[in-house]
Parts: sequence; structure tokens; C-alpha cells
Amino acid sequence: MIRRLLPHPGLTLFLILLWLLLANRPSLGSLVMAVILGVALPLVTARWWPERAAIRDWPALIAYVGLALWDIVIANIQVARIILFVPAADVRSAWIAVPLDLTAPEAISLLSATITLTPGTITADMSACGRVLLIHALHAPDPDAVRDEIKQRYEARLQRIFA
Amino acid sequence: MTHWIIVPVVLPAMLGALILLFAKSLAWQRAWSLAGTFALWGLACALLAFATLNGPEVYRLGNWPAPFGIVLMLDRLSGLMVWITATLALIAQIYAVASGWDARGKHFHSLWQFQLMGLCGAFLTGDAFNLFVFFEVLLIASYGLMVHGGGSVRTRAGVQYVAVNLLGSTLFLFALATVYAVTGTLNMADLAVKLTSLPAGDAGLMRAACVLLMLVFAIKGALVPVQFWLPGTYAAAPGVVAALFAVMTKVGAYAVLRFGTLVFPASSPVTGGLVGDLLLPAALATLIIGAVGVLGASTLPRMVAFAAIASMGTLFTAIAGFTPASTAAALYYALHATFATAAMFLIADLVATHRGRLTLTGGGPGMAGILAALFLAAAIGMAGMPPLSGFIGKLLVLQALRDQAGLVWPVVLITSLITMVGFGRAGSSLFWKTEGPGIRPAPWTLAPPLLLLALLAALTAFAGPVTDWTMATAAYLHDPAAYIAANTLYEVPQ
Amino acid sequence: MTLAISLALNFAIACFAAGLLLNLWRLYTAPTVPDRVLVLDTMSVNAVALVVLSGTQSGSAMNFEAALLIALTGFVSTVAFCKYLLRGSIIE
Amino acid sequence: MEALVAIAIGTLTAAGVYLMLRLRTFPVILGLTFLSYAVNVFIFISGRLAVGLPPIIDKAATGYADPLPQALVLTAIVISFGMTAVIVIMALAAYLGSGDDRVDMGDAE
Amino acid sequence: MILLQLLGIVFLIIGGVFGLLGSYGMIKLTGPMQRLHAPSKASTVGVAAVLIGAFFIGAAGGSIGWHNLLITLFLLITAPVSALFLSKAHLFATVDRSTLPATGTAADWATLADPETD
Amino acid sequence: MSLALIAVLPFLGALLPGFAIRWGRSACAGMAGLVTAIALVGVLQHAPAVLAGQVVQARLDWVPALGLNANFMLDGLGLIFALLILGIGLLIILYARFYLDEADPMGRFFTCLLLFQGAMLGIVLSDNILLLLIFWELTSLSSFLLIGFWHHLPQGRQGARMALTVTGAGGLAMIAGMLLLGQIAGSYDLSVILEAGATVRSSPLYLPALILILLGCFTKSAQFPFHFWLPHAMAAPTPVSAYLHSATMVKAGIFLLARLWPVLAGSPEWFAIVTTTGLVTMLLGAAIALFKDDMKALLAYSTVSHLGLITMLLGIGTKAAAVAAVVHILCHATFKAALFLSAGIVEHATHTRDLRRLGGLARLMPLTFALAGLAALSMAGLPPLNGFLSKELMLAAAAQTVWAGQPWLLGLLATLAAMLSAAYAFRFVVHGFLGPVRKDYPHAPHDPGAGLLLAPLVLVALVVGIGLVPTGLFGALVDAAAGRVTGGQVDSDLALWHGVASPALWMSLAAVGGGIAVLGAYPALQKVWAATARPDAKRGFDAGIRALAALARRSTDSLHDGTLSRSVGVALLAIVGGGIYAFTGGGHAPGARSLTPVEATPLIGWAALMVATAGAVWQHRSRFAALLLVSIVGLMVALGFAYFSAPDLALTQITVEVVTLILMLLALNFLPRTTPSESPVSRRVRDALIAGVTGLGAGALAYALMIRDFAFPTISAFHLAQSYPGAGGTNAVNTIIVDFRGYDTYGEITVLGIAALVIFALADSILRNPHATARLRANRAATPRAGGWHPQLMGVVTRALLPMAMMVGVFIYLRGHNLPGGGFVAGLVFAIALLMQHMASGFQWAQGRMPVDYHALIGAGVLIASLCGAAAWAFGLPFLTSGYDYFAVWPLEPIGLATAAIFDLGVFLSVLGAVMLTLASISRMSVRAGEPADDAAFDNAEGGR
Ligand code: NA
Ligand code: NA
Repeated sequence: MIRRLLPHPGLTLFLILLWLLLANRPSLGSLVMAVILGVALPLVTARWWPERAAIRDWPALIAYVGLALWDIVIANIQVARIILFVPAADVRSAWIAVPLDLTAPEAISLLSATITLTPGTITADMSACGRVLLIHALHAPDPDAVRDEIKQRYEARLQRIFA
Repeated sequence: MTHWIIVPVVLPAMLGALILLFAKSLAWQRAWSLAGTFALWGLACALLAFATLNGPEVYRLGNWPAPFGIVLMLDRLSGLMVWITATLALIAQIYAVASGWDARGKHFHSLWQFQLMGLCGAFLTGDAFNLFVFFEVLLIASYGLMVHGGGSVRTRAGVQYVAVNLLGSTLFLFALATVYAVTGTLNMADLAVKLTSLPAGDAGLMRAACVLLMLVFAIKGALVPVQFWLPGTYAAAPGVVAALFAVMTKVGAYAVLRFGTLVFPASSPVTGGLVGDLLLPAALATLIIGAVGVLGASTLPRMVAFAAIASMGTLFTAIAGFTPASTAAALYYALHATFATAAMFLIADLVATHRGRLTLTGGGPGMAGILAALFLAAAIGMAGMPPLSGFIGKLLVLQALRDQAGLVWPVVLITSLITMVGFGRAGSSLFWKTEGPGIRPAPWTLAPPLLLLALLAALTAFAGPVTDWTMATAAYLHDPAAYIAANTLYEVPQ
Repeated sequence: MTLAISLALNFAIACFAAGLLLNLWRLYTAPTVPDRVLVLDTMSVNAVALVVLSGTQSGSAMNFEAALLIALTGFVSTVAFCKYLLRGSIIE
Repeated sequence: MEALVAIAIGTLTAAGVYLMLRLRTFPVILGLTFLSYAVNVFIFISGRLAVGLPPIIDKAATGYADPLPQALVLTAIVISFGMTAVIVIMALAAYLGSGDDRVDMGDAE
Repeated sequence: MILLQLLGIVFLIIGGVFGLLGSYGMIKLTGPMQRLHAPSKASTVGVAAVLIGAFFIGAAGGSIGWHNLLITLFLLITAPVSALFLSKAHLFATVDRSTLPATGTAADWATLADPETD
Repeated sequence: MSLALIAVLPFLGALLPGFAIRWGRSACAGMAGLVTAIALVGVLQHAPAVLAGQVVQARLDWVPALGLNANFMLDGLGLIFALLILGIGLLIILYARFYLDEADPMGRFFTCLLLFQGAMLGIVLSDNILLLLIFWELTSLSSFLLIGFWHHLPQGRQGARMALTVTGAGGLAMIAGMLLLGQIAGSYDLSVILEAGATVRSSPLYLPALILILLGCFTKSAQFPFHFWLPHAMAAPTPVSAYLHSATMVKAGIFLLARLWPVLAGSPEWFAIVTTTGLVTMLLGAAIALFKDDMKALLAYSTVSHLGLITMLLGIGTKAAAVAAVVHILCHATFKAALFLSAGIVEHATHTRDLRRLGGLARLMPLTFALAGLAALSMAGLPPLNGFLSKELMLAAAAQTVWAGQPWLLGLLATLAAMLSAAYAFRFVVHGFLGPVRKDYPHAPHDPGAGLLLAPLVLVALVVGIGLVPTGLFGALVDAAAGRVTGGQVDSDLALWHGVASPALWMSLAAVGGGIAVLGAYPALQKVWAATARPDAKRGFDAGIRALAALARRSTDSLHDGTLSRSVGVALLAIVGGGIYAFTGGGHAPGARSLTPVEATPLIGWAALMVATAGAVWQHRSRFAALLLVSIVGLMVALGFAYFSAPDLALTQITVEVVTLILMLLALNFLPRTTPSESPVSRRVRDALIAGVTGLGAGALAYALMIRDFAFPTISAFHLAQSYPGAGGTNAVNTIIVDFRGYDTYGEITVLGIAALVIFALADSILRNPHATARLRANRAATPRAGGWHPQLMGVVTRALLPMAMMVGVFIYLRGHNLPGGGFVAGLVFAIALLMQHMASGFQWAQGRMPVDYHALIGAGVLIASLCGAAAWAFGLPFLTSGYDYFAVWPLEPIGLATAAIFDLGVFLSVLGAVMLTLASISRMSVRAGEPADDAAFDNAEGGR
């Protein structure tokens, strides 16, 4: 029953939060509306999201998001440095293949997004089999180091979060 | 205020939607659609009678006072146009069903109803911008009907038709925006009032807006020099749609007449005789181009299309007079031209169906005598020959414009001759230069053209009462006080 | 302090406006087709910033939805353009 | 600003007209798109220019932009979208039917 | 109060700088994939910073613009997808395929794979 | 019997033969005869009164506004013609019954004949010249059908068309003439006009009216130079020729000349034009007739000649001449009908009409010979036949007339014509019937049965009877008619013998003698004739018409060749030219409004707009690039709206933009990717000029408007004032859209819904066209494509974005009434969200999970809007009247609910449905192009492949 009413509880929570942001004014009415929509919209869109995302460890996920945000802020400064102070000819770009241990699409996607948002790397493609990511690094004199960092810093955490 | 005034718009709109929602089989679509059109026709008769007996009547949408909200205006002219629309639609729809045209593509009946909605809405509105909206409704439905059944020639003609009309719509918006930017109003009666006291420094802009508006209507009415779109469109459209389109060109004529008598009358200090002065030469040129086209056309649908242009030329000539007599003539001729053109398109469709080709060269298969007779009658109608109403219409036009006889008469008469020769040549190759016995078309497909021709005959027989009515209507149109008073305009709050 | 805020706002606006100008330049000189798509994407992001900043400057939230929708549609446009380049058919 | 807006309207119009006079359906459609931008802005300016005066009733407001032209433009935008969609599919149908995307017909035949 | 305003000013300035950098980087960097880096993160982050700055300023002024955070969220969610598609477009159209690393599996990179299967 | 009924009778009767043909040919002819006979009896009923000098009338108002009334009158002139039309008509019907072949469609024949008869009868009975015009044109039409009766013959078709063209042209001139005449006289009633002769002749409009009317008469009566159509009309079956040439059609012109004689005649112009035309026609017709070998052609030209004679007499303008004209009208009708009918008998019997191949028929067909001979001698003007009577009167009148300044010239020329007339009459008899019997007839010719002989017999009896006893009944008739023509009492002195003092006698003798001499010298004359070059009127006419048609075709086709740029270019020039013309004709004061200062950021936006616009034009051949640039233009326009206080517009522009973009990209996938460079520089310069001028006009107009104030307070002041108190919303734009001008919106959503239907129907027709689907497949095969169908990242992100976007849509819908937003933008946002899902997962996967049919959404949207509007009726309020109230549900704060929100829901649904149906219709094509269905939401999805 609950499963049928709330096919994606995480999404429901997320949407409730969103509505409160949208409404921009905390009030009981907004909350009622937020709950209604938070329940109704996932029900409507569940047909396009037939599976259930299996998140094992919610606190870890929140920690992960915090980590990623922090990395984004810090790493941006590096990119600013490259753009401003490294002559265009000296920029050492590299393609990096990152084989994946993750299997859940949600997890892989979160990893891809993190890679792109943290400056200096972009998820450029995935292998047709879905087991390898293609990363482009803006300035990576040592590509293997980049790959290892991705796997250790992000993928390992994600593996713990997702089943 | 009677709510029936809005029904010619809402009924087809709801019917179009209902057919879309619930009538899945063609049989049901036909039944709903025919019943709806018949009801519309009955209503149109009642509204026309009402307008004739009671004078102009306003309908304030949303209950907002004019000029702030949108109003509908039922008067003799809008009542007449709605009646023409409903009558033609009913007859043409019978043909569409009988000939199976409606089964050659999707959504014919919904589009048909929406087309009627657009036409009725355009005729009934008393608001300039709302006129634009309903122009678009009727246009977009016409795009669908025009390419109904598909085919690359038809769709390519459709592209042009749409492109030209989009240009027209754009121009319409430019004109309306100019009107609003100068006067601050959109209600037609309010415009009429305000133009009488327009500051002299705004006259130039308002005159430009006037000409732009008239050009918009001219495009719809296929007036030279914006007539180029019509032959390709009408020739490529399904016959039954071309027949219905006979009333589409009249929308342009209607709008010119409405604005030319209400908003930009010759007595206006702003525009003076501007509209008539520009319209007359254009109308005569239209007549000439149409007639020459009838003689020069190489296919039957094209010939009929040019005949339609010629009839618009005559109609606009009459309108251009902007006197009560010429307006009365124009109204009578509009009735005639609509039904005659429609009849001709239906018959041309029958003929083309039986011949299996469109060209006018002889040597085709034999034609049933009834088809020949129908073609002859319709050609008589289009050429303005007696005994059908076109002749009376033409006499009315000639007589009303006798002050400009030196210019108008030769053009009208010589083009009549050219049209007659054109139809004579075409008819003799289509029906006389044939091989083999004629095939009789299905009786139900003959009924609609026969009905239309019967209308022409009735228009002839009862020309007396009809012209009395058109004279009274013309007198009413040339004295817009009643129309304006019916709006009960309020002052803008300070 | 309000002066500082105003200065900061103006500075940010100037930055994104200048960014828009640079985008125009890139648009004109774009070496490859995907670069142009990138320009459009960046322009819409810059536009979001400009709309929000002007709103903050004037103290009006009138154009918030506009910014939100530019963000949404900018994304959709970019995906559509790229899908077209990649597959021809954007909804396949 | 008035002169800039007027120049923009003129430029959009000219671009639309030039493209409408091309020989293939696609540029013609682009031309129509430009014309509709031009006319939408034109309707909009019929209420004159106003900065920072959205027509949302508010006691604190010092004035309002003219809401009517804005409403008219909304209607015009919607309608022109519908029209554009129709002409696009017609162009498509014409092209797929004949293998040729010219706008001109060769009507005489 | 002052703190909020200060935060706001800082974020605005950071945002402005990054926003400009994103657009500048797009001009300065030479390779197609390099150019992609600049806006897809610098601009995104710049806008995000500006939005957050505006949020703080609003909060200090008593009118909290929560919805600015929403836009930020939106941008952060969509930016990776945009970047992915732009990369794929480059991979397909402009990138020299021989410079790409092997996938290490039987399958090729998706963009370079047979368009009909999958 | 009322005259109106008599006039209508043949038209009503025209329906009968078509039905009666089921009961056989005799029944068919009998029906036609019966109708004619009844009409004849009706006319005869009035004869005594008419002969007594009365004018019988029947009046019926028809179109008083036009002065066109169904007024009929019967006087002496009308009586003569009515008797001829109906009497000879009856004989023709009898003859035709036996003449027509089994294969000929007799029903059609008699229908046409009766129509024609009715038209002729109408002309002579009309007491209103507009009514007369109607019948006049009807004779042209019905004779077209009769002449073209044997339409398998090219001569039939050509002759019919020629007759229609020439007489039709004359008819149109006549219309103008009659309108002028009516205008001068102040009425279109003949009885009024006939009294107004002096007024008419002194009017400045007299000459144009005269010329126009004469054009009508001369064309109809085959007067030079319009004579050429008549001989070609003989392609008709012989009974028709007999009818047309004797009593009807050509006599219509003569009738009208006689009818209007009191009004128009008597002026020098009349005399000069009419007499001369008649004289020339008479001589020319006679000369040509003499050398025609075809019996019917000979007779046809003789008709031309005799009509010229009558015209000349009417032109002379004296009473005597008018009397002579009336007499000859009668006499000519009788002998000419008899001659044609005889010629028909001969052709029936010998299968030829060629006088060179005939001869000696007198012995083979004695009865026919007797009838034809008597009629021919009458035509030659021999006593005691009726032709002699009228010829004498003619010669006498001619002898007394001064023409071209010479008192003798007209007499001489008339005698010459009479001589030629005698000669061809003799030739008809001598070459046809006399001489040795030829052996080369296919069958032995013999006299026909009574059925064919009876009609000519009656006619010849009249020829002889009138000649012998000219007074009595005949005299009274002539007097009555001539009296009406000359407008006074006439006592004609009709006699065979006027004494030797009469110059006419000697002229007559000379003519007959000369005729015999000419026939004697015929072989020699024939050689001369054959050697003379003559213009071939038919060839000239045909060439003329053909050239005209070719010119028409060329000009029409070259002007209307389906070139879009022409129609657009010309329209634009008209727009700009017309606008400038109108503008400069009125006053203009520059505006005095204070201008908005320029700011830096908007200036950059403006620059972006200009650069992108210029770029799009510059790069338009690369379609993808152009689309990209258009997107930038759209973005800048949206920003402009946001800047200039139009948040609702900005929202709408932004959302519509992306939907349009998706649409264009979907379409571009099936279209060529580039536009070829095919217009020459000159054309581009021309187009750029047109574009520049138009742009300049639009910009200047915009500027002029922006810098001025409204001339009057604008109505939107009311909207602002009433937005909250009246419509319950603080967003004035939204209250206008859903309330003040909700009706516009009602139309607008319908437009969108219809657009979607049209698109769906068109897509459907494309998919059913095998050529199109083949092209779709070929196109797909030819497009280079990357691998990777639906990237995983996009698929996963969309799962979150879809509900997010929908939530934004709900938000925008809910607050639209008070803040920027509303049903329209909300619908678009929903649509964009769903389209995003389609892009992420593919059409078939996403569409397959769509819970609703888009058609239903559109239908429901329009219905909801309609019902919401109509609900007001229940409260006696007009359509779309909105109401609103505040509702409080504890513990929530009160919310304002307006019925307009329900209307807005209709807007939302129809917009969503329309956009989705539109894009789904196009997307559906890629399926037909051969795209397989994806069975998962995206690539490498769990549980997918
Ligand atoms: Na990154
Ligand atoms: Na983005």
C-alpha cells in the first residue's frame, strides 16, 4: 500500500522541499500543497520510472552531496587558475577511461554528474556496455592519478550508498 | 441581450471538441456534424430574422462593459453573413458526406465545425483584435481542410497558402497595434467614435493603419495585388473545401465593408474617401485578372478559381462605391457570388471526378446530361448571365456605380464577355468534345449543387424582397449611429 | 553597506553582461558546430544570472519564474541541439 | 531605448522579409518566425516602454506598464506557434511527397 | 544581518568572476573539449554563486529568495547532462578517435558504436 | 391568358419533352407542340384587341429597387413577332419530329427549342427593357445550345461558340445602352420610354446609348461587320436553322430596332449608322450568297442580306420605309423558313446540300420542287408572291431617300441588291432542281412523307396567300404593327399593282431581269469570284479568339505561376507603398513623450539580438546554424520582455521558444540540411531592397508610436483598475487573458487545438503515402548517426526532472491569476517536461506509457473552457462571465478562487494536448522511418538490454 502510494519516497521528500522553496513563504497551506504534490507527482510519473532506486544509506548520501559541493567550490579555483594563468599551449588535456564497479544506473549517473561538476573533468561518454566511463580532463599531467582519485574518492562512497 | 448570439461560435466549438472526444466512427462523426450544422443553420435563420426585426444587438462577453471587454454585435450584416455561412456549410457538408471526401483524411468533421466557429466568430465580433483571433481560427481550420486528404501538390499549395496568410496575420497585428497605440481602444464602435475627434497630428498614422487593415482584408478577399495565392490554393483544395471557401473570401469583403462604413467612412475627417479611392481601381483590376484567368486557365479547378477572383472583383467594385445603393448591390451580389462559386466548385469536382483528369482539353469520357446541365447553370451564374441572380446582381452594381460608368461599366461588361467566352470554350470541350457514353453520378452528390442553384433561382425570383432588405441594410450600415448606440460605450475611468 | 551591496551587484551584472559579449564573439568565431551549441547554453546560463541579479537589484521577484524557465529550457534546448547533431532524430 | 527597440523591430522585420523571399520552405519558415518576433515586439511597444513597472497590482507600485498589449502579445505568440507548427508539417509533407522542398509550385501545369 | 550581507557580497563577487571566466575560457582555450570545460562548470558555479549571493542579500533585506536556491539546484542537476551531450557531439563530429583510450571491454564508446544496435 | 403566363409557358413547358421522351418521339414532339399551341392560342386571344389598336398589358413588380419589373405588353409589333415565333415554331416542331434521326436526343432538342422560343417570346412581349435584356441574353444562351446540338461535329461546337461570343458581346453592349436609356428616360418601362423620344434624342447620353444599343441589335441581326457568325450557325439541325434565320434570333435585333424606332430614330446619327449598315450588309450578303454552293450557306447569306434590307428600311426613318420593313419582316419569315425546310428535305433525300452535286430534282421530287420554287421566287421578288410586295415597298422607299448626298444612289444600290437577290434565288432553283437528273445520288431521291412536307406547305401557302390577298387580316396586322413602330396611325396601301408611274415597278423589273442575266453569266462570274481574295471571317475570328485565349493563358500563367516570392514581394510593396501613401495624406505631429534612458546591460542584449538576427540571415543556408541563432534571438526577445516589465510575456516567449525549437529540429531531420545557393545576386539585391524598405517602414512606424502619447485615455486603465476588485486577480495581464478578454483566449486555444488536429491529420496522410515513407527510410539510411541511443545519465536525471518540472508547471498555473504565470505557460512547462522524457527514453517507450490521449486533452480543454463560459448562462449572465470568492478551510489561510481558474484549466489542458499531439505526430514519423522501439527507459538500464 505504502509502496504503491509512494513509489519513490526520496523523490517525494525532495519534491516537498522543492515546493517549499518555490512557494518562498513558509505556511501551513504551502506545506499541505507540498505534500499533495509530493505524493501526486511521483504517482503520475512513476510509469516512466518503473524501478525503485535502492539507496541503502541515506546519511552517507547526504554526506556525499556535501563532499561533492565542497569539492566543486575548491576545484573551481584550480580551473580559474588554468584559464587565467596557464598559456593555452601548456594545457595538458587527457582522455581517461574509468572502468566502473557500480552497476545501478542512479549510482553511475551520480558519479558522472559529480565528475562533470567538479572542475577539471567532464564525463564525456560511456562505453556501449555501460561498464566504463570516458572522462576528459582539462589539465591532467598524470591521467592515472585522476582515474584513481575518482574511483577512491567518489565511486567507493557511492558503492556504499547504493545497494 | 440574447444568449443565442454567442451560440454560433460555441456550438461548433463544442461540437468540434465532442466529435474529437467521442465520435470515433465516421458514421457518428457525420451524424453529429450534420446535426450540428443543421442546428446552426436554423439558429442563423432565427438570428437573421431577429436582427432584421430588432436592429443591432450587443452581447457583452464576460459581462464587461464596452469598450473594455469584448462584445459581439448581431446586426443585419453579421446576421446575413452567418446565415450565408451556415447555409453554404450545410449544403457543402452534404456533398462532403455524399462524395466521401470526408473519409479521405482524418478529422474532417472536427475541422469543419471549427471552420464554422471561426467564420461565425469573425462575422459576429465587434472587437478589432477579436476579429484577428477569429480570423486565425477560421484560417487554421482552413489550412487543415485545404490539405485534407494530403498529396504533394496539395500540401505544397498549402505551404504557400499558409505562408501568405501568415504574412497577412502579421500585417493584421501591425495594423491593430498601430490602431491601439494611437487610440487606446480596440472596440470597433469605440474606434468609430474616437476617430471623429482624433487630433490632427495623429491622422497620418491612423490613415496608414487604415490602409494596412484594408490590405489584410484584401488578402482574404483575393483583391489585386494580393490575389496571387488564390488560384493555386483553390485549385489544389478538395472540391468541397473550395466550395466552402467561397465564404472565406467573403470574410475579407465583409471586413472591408464593416470597417469602411463604421470606422473609416468617407465622412471621416481622418480617412475621407481613402478606402473607396484605393479599392475601386484594385477591384476593377481584380475583375480583369479573374476574367482573363477564366479564359486562360488550363485546368478546370483553376478556371473556377479565377472565376471566383472575378466575382470578388465585382463584389469589391460594388463595395468601393460606399454609397447605400452600391452597398445594397454588394450585399445582393455577395449572396449570389457565394452560392454560385460554391456550386461551380462542387460541379467542377464532380466533373473532374468523372473525367479523371483536370485539364480542359477535349477528348475526355462522355458526361451525363445532368452534369452538363448543372455546369451550364453554374457557368451562367458565374458569368452573370440571366436568368440567374448574377445578372440582377451585375445590373445592380452597374446602376449603383453609374457615376463612374465610364470606368466601371466597360470593365464589368467586357470581363463578363471574357468570362462567358472562357466558360463557353471550357464547357464545349468538357461536355461536347467527348467520347463514349456518360456515367451518371451518384444522386446524393447531385443534390448539393442543385440546392445551391435552386438558391440562385430563388435569389432571382425573390430579388424584389431581397433587394428591399439589402437596401434597408445598406441604409443602416451607412448610418452607424445605431450600431454605436447598441454598444453603450463607457468612458475610460480616470 | 548598501553601497557595497549595490557595487557588488553591479559588479556581478557587469561580469555576466561582459560574459554575454564574449559569448557573442565566440558565436561569431565558433570553430565547430557543437561550439555554437555550447555558446547558446552558456548564454542561457548567463541570462539566468542576469535576470536574477536585476531582480535582486530592483528588489522585485517578478522575473524569478523567467530565470527558472530559462534554466529549464536552456537545458532542453542544448540536449535537443546535441541529439540532433548526434542522431538526427531528437525524439527517436 | 525607444530608438534601439525601433531598430530591432525594423531589423527583425527586414530579416523576416528577406528570408520569406527565399526559394525553399525552411528559410521561408524561418522568415515567418522572424516576422512573428518583429510583430510581437511591435504589439508590445504599442503600450509604450516601461522599465520596472510590471502590471501586477501592488499598493507599493508607482505605476504600471500597459497590460493590454501584453495580453495581446500572449495571444499572438500562442497563435503564431500554432501556425508555425502547421506550416512546418506542411512543408514536411510537401517535401516528403515530392522529394523537393521548393516553395514555388509551377502552377501553370 | 551584516554577516548575511557580507556573505552575499562575497558570493556575488565570486559568482561574477566565475561567470566571466566561464565565458572567457570558452574563447581562450583551444581544443573543442577544453572549451567545454569552461562554461560547463565555471559558468554553472558562477551562476550558482550569484544566486546564493542574491539569496543572502534578500535574506538580509527581509525578503528571503528561497527560490533562488531552486534555480541553483536546477542548474546543478542539468549541467552534467548538457556537458555529456556536448561531449558526445564533439566525440562524434570533431574529436580524433585515435586519441581516445580503449574501453577495456568488448564494447566501444557508445558514441562511436554502431548506431543501429542499442 | 395573361401575357406573363404566355411568356413563362415555354419555359415551364421546356421540362416536359425531357419527360415525355419515355413515351416515344411523337409524344415528345407533341408535348412541345402542345405548349407552343397553347401559347399561340393565348396570343391569338388578345389579337382582336391589339388589332383594334389597344396595347394589352400585364404588370408584376419584381425588383423595384432596380427598376426591373416583370411588365409585359402586347401591341401590333409584338403581335406580328409573337405569331411568327409561335406559328413558325409550331411548324418547326412538326417538321423536326420527322427530321431528327433516331439517334438524336429528341428530348434535349425540344427542351432547348422551347427555351429558345420562350426567350424570343419574352423579348417581344417585354414592357421593361431590363426584362427584355434578360430574354435577350437568354436567346444567346439557348441558341448556343441549339447550334451546338450536334456537338460531335466540330462545326457545331465552333458555330455555337462563335454565335455566343458575337451575340453575347453585343448583348453586353446592349446592357450598357439600356441602362443609359433607362437613365435618360427615368424608367426602364418601355411604355414610358416610348413616350420620351424627344427627351432621349436631346440627351447628351443619346449617342453612346444609341451606339451601344445598335451594337446589340447589329450583332444579333448579323449586320456587317458582325454578319459572319450567322452562316456558321447553320451547323445546327435544319429545323433550327430555319427557325433561327426566319422568325427568331436574327429577328430579335430587327425587332428591337423597330421597337425603339419611336425613341431612337429620326436623328441624323440614326440615319447614317443604321441605313448605311443595312445597305452594306444587304449588298455584301447578297453577293456572297450568290457564290455559295451549299444550299444552306446560300440561304444563310441571303438571310444576312435580307436583314440588311430591313435594317436599311428602319434606318431611313420615314413612315413608308418603316411600313416596308414591317411587311418584309413578315414576308421574309415565311419564305425563308420554307426554303430552309425544303433544303432540309433535299439533304435528307440526297445526303448533300452542294448545288454543284445537285440537279434535276424537279422530276424526282416534284412536290418539294414546287414548294421550294415558289418560296425562292418570292425571295426573288416575283409577283404575285409576298416577296414582291415587300420588295416593291423597299425599292420605293429607297428611291425616295437621299443618301450620301445623292438622291439616286440608294435606289440604285437597292436595285443592285434586289438583282443579286433574284440571281441567287434563281440559282437555288435552277442549279438545285432543274437541269438533267443526276445519276450519282446514293439513293433515288423522292418526296418525303407528309410529316416533312406539311410545314413548308403551310408556309408556301402563306407566301402565295399574302401575295394574292395582301389586305384583310394581313393588312390589319401590318397596320397595327407599323403604327406602333412609327408611333401613329398607319394605313398601308398593300397591293401588287401600283401603276406604271411607280418607279419601284421599273426598278423591280430591272432587278429580276438583271437577276436572270447574272445567272446566265454565272460561270464567268464564279471564276472572277474564285480569283478574288476575300477575308475569311471565320478564320480571322477563330485566330482572334485563339490569340486572345493564348494571351490570356500566357499572362495568367506567368503571373500566377505559383511563385511565392512574387505574391509576398508584391504584397509587401503594396503594404509599404499603401502605408506611405496613406500616411503622407494625413497630418502628423511628432510625439512628445519623454524617452527611456539607455542602459548598458540591455544594450548588450540588444547587440546580441542584432548580431544573431544578422547572423541568421547571413547563415540561413546552413539550417542548423540558423536555428541556433534564432534561438538566441528568441532568448533576447524574452529578456527584453522581462526588462520592459512584461514577466508574463517573458515566460511565454521562453517556453514557446523551446517547443518551437524541438518542432523545427524534428522537422529538419526529415528535410535537407542545407539550402542550396540558387538565387542570383540581382535577385538577392532585389529581395534585400524589399526587406530593407519594409524593415525601415516597420521601424519608423514603431518609433513614431513609441515617442507619442495615446490620443485618448486607453481602455487598459479600466483593466488595471478592475483587475483586483472586478476580476479577483492582481496580475492584470492574466485577468485580461482569462476574464476581460477571455473570449480571445477561448479562440486562441481553439486555434492551438485545431493546429494540432491539422498536424495530426497531415502526419497521418504522410504516413499513408508510400513515396513519403520510402523517402523517410532513405533519409534515415543516409543520415550519419552516432551510437548511443538514450544516454543513461539523461535517463536518470529526467526521472527527477520530470516531476520537478511538472511541479513548476503546477506552481505557475496556480499563481497565474495574481503573479506572472497561468494556464498557458503551465501547459507548456508540462509539455516541455514530457518532451524531455521523450528525448530521454525515445518516442515509443515514453509514448507507450502516456496515460491519456492527446486528442482527448484538447477536446477536454476546449470543452472545459466552453462549459466554464456557458455556466454563466445558468445565472443569466453572458458567456465567460467569471465569479470569484475567498474560501477558508481551517487551518489554512483563505484562498481566492475564481471561476476563471477553471477556464485557465481548459487553457492548460488544450495547450498541453495540442503541443504534445503536434510533436508526437512528427515524432511518429521517425518510427515509420524504421526506428526500432526501445524496450527500456535508457541505455544500460537495469532490466533493460
Ligand atoms: Na568535473
Ligand atoms: Na545547462
